Amino acid sequence: MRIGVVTFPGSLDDVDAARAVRLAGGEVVPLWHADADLPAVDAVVLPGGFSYGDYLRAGAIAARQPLMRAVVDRAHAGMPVLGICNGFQVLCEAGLLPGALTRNGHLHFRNRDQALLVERADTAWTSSYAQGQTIVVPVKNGEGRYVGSDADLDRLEGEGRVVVRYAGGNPNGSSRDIAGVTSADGRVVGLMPHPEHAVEELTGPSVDGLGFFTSVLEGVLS
Amino acid sequence: MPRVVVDVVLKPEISDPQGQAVLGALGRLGHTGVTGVRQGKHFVLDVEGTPDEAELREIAENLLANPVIEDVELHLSED
Amino acid sequence: MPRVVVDVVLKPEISDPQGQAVLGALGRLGHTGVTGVRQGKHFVLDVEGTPDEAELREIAENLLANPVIEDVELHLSED
Amino acid sequence: MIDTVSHAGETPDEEQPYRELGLRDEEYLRIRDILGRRPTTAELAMYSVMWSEHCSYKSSKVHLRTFGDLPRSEALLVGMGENAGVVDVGDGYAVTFKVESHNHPSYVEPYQGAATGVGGIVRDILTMGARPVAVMDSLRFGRADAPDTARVLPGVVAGVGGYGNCLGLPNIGGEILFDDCYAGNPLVNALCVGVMKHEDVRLAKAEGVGNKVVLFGARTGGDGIGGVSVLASETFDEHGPAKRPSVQVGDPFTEKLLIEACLEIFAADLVTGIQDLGGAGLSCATSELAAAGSGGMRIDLETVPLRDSTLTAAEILMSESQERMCAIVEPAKVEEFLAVCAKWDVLATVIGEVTDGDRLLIDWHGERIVDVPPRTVAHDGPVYERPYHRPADLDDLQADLPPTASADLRADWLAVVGSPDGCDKSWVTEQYDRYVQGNTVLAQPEDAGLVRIDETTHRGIALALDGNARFARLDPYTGAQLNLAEAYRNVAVSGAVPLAVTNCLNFGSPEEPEVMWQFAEAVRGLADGCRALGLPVTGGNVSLYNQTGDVAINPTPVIGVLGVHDDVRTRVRGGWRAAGETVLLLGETRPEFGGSAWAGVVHGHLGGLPPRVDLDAERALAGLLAHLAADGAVTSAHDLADGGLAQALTESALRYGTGATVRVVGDTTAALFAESVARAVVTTTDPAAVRAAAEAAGVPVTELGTTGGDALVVEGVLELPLAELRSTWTRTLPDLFGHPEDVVGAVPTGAVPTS
Ligand SMILES: Nc1ncnc2c1ncn2[C@@H]1O[C@H](COP(=O)(O)OP(=O)(O)O)[C@@H](O)[C@H]1O
Ligand SMILES: [Mg+2]
Repeated sequence: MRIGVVTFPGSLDDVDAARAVRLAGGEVVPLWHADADLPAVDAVVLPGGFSYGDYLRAGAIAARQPLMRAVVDRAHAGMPVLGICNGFQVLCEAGLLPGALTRNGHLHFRNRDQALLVERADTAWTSSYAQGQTIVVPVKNGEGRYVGSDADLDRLEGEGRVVVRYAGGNPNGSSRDIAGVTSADGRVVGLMPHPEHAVEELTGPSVDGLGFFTSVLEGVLS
Repeated sequence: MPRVVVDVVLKPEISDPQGQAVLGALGRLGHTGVTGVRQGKHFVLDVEGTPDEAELREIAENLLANPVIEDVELHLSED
Repeated sequence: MPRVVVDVVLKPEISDPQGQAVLGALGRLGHTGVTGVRQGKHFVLDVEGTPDEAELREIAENLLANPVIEDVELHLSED
Repeated sequence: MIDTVSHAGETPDEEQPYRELGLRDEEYLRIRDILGRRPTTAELAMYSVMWSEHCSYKSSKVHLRTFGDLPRSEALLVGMGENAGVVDVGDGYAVTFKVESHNHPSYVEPYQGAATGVGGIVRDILTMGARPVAVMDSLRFGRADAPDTARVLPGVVAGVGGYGNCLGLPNIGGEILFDDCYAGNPLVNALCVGVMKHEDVRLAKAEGVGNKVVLFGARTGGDGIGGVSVLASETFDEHGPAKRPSVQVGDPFTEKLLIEACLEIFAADLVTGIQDLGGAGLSCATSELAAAGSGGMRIDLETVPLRDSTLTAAEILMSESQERMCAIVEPAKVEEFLAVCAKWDVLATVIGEVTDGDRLLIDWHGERIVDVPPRTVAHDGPVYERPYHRPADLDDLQADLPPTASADLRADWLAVVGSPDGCDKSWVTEQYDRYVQGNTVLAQPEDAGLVRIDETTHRGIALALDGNARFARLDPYTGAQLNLAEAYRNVAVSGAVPLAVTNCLNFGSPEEPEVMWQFAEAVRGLADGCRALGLPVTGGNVSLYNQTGDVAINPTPVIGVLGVHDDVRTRVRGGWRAAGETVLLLGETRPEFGGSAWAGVVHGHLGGLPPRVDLDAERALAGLLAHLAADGAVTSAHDLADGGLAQALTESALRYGTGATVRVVGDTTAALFAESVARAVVTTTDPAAVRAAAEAAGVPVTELGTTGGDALVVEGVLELPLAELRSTWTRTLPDLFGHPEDVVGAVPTGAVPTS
């Protein structure tokens, strides 16, 4: 199973995303933002970090890089894509996911161990979980407040496209405690928290994050 | 050289914690005459040759602003 | 209600990494006619009653801007 | 008209503004002497920044030499004098670490000052050939409730976080303490640690005639010109903003690209020498590179890429624009070097070459504007034997003994743990990314940070930073040793073995003999302490002139200790996770209250003598803790320091919400609040094994009680429900600086987003 992990200038958690893929049993294919072609991969992870320094808007410049055009095309054709934190921001900016991520309500960067409620256990990236399960993974961002117009958010909720929701406190003021959303087909998922930082007992608050990576491997296999 | 100014503001329905924070600070400092604050971005572009308005509008609307949450105001001026 | 616009821009001698990043992105997207970008902040204040210009200037220069690195432009207008 | 070397030769009597640049009459005369003529404007600029206190260590040098006299440690691969020292941590790995101050800039512009402080120390570590793997920060502010603290603290914290987070460096620890003495002079000390293989160590050296000098990174602008001599070396006076020099704006994104480009360049072996540009910018980089090499160097200054085309040659030489590096590259490798830079969008320019002469020559559009022996700029700056004497008030201060008995132990307990120094620091540390890179095994609020450096062998390194200035005020010799001992103990608590020391010495004006005495005593204390513990000093930093008006800060020697952990899977954490475990106190408690948190918080008292140092006991305790960790014999460990046992029990209980019932014998005030050294609290399910090991190590053990319940109970003395304790402990900083759940009023200023 070949999982591509993209490095943009300013990507930071690309090494961690690759480690998580490996620990889940996948083969990592490093991808470079400036390449125009996407090699043969079964899925792509857009990692966390500060691509282009988060200048202008988080994810805005990265979303317009050559490789992203190929990722968008392949995603439309059904390839699973996971955007974590900055990767989520990139997916929203690239139009693959609805909504936008803005400056945290309290205006601080915040890093804490966060409880999440899994609301959709049937996407390409969450099938290893049970619906209604609570997991704990780190959250760390300065522009993680998920926003959209009320009408858009109502539609999103109506379509059941909220994948994970913050539980036990909202770390950044996101509308309706939304932590992650999916595309209509359940193949593209973006979330602000960092499952790749919860894959080893030694370095994470739990190993609850591993499920994102095993989900896609199982899905691709079946 | 022509200079183009683009102001990017949050759509009215999107909440603006930075503006709120400034408003709160103004109140605490006794500047109670200010009753609302919205914070946006201000870009000054230097443009070579005559600016092509269509291209500038495209830049403003699709790169400098995120149309999901922001509106833009384009000010073309030559000085 | 009177509305006051304050643009906060970095002093010319202060480096502007954000503007540089935007300029780089524009170049890669083929918008080579833009040769310089500076990014600042744009505040829209709602003011009750007649704005006292001195007070607004004080607000703009010392609260909205960081006088160590930024300059302000105050636009008083009524609409 | 440009002031050339030949013009300078012809106009010996031209008046030069050397005093405005911070040079004294005799220093200016020495420069004339060295050159055999008056310096050109550009040369004067170079000498003035390089001979400033910040760059030349002119007041501190004679004392710092003591560190060089310490017995040579086997672990030391590169010692003091380089950008940062390097130690061997086993398995072929080398580690480099250093602390640096950015105090004055952080007062002027808190966000950018702190941010660029982090940026600067990271470049120092990168320069050694290492991948930076973590940062730490030691911060001091004025009274927590002072209005200016509300301006400075949020900006500094956002700046440390903003820059470090954006670089992808986990922040694994530090300190935040408050005292009136820092009101006009906050301290921002940043530490960075990097890892490499032994063979990858790089030095700042210009070797090989014909090799090219490449400047890479950000363009050079007018920021920070004169910053070195004015910002870092002059005392602030009461003048307003107009007199403040311009500040540097950090661009962590560019620095991140610089890091990745450098690591790729090192891996492909494309440089023979490398130097970061920090204080004194190009003046420093060119003169230090040339001085360390065997030949000379020639630079075409007009090739330096500028952000501001109006800069003069002298200004380009002095500019402290951030995010720049300078490398020496063989001609055959230049193309590949430039290609790596291009891949990472890093601007790189050949600006000169290594020559076979022994001069540093700088040309400006074909005219020679600098012709100097590089050593005279970089190393032969003035050295002062400043007069010093014991502060006149010290006898009275030491004779002013602290109270020794508490009138209300419960109230005192809550006061100490709820004080700004004792309270929960998550308001600050939540703004720092601790997880990035995926190797953080321990971070705040643990006693030490611990980072895994090899995923296969599980080898790791531990770090702690400590700088109690109240102790140092009472006795700087002892105070420096107490800080060393505390950092050493913090590293040991995690199960790591202490290996090496760095330091950042923050003091007032060296022109005050009493301050100079404090400095000399602290250095002597630290050197003696390192000798006793068998640890080398690998490097450090000195920050002088920390005072407002003529009031100096308390002497603040911040000491960093690095330890090595053979197997991070056996690390010991703080905090009680389970009920029914035995709580043991290791070490001996004496009624020592001088400089204690209890005396300060409850009685507003600073006087008497600090706790007695016992480095033999520290060694024994550290050996025991390493042994207990390796055997998996303890379930938690926490050292005792500020706030004594009360503070340690509070933090252990609140971490996971597990209380305990304990009993103390003897004098209760001392048992709870004394700050005797060489102590730690551990929990275990096998107290007999711990007792036996402690006995063998010669460490006294006292059984305190058992974990469990939702209160901390000291039998017959007091009972503190955890809910009450938690509310007292956690609300202090949010009450002062805004509850994060609310929108807060302080908008961090600065051009760089804090996301
Ligand atoms: N307090 C100190 N203890 C030990 N070494 C020190 C101390 N202060 C400075 N040094 C050493 O002196 C050298 C010069 O320091 P500095 O000019 O700060 O280096 P850089 O410019 O690379 O930051 C370095 O090797 C540094 O480690
Ligand atoms: Mg250096």
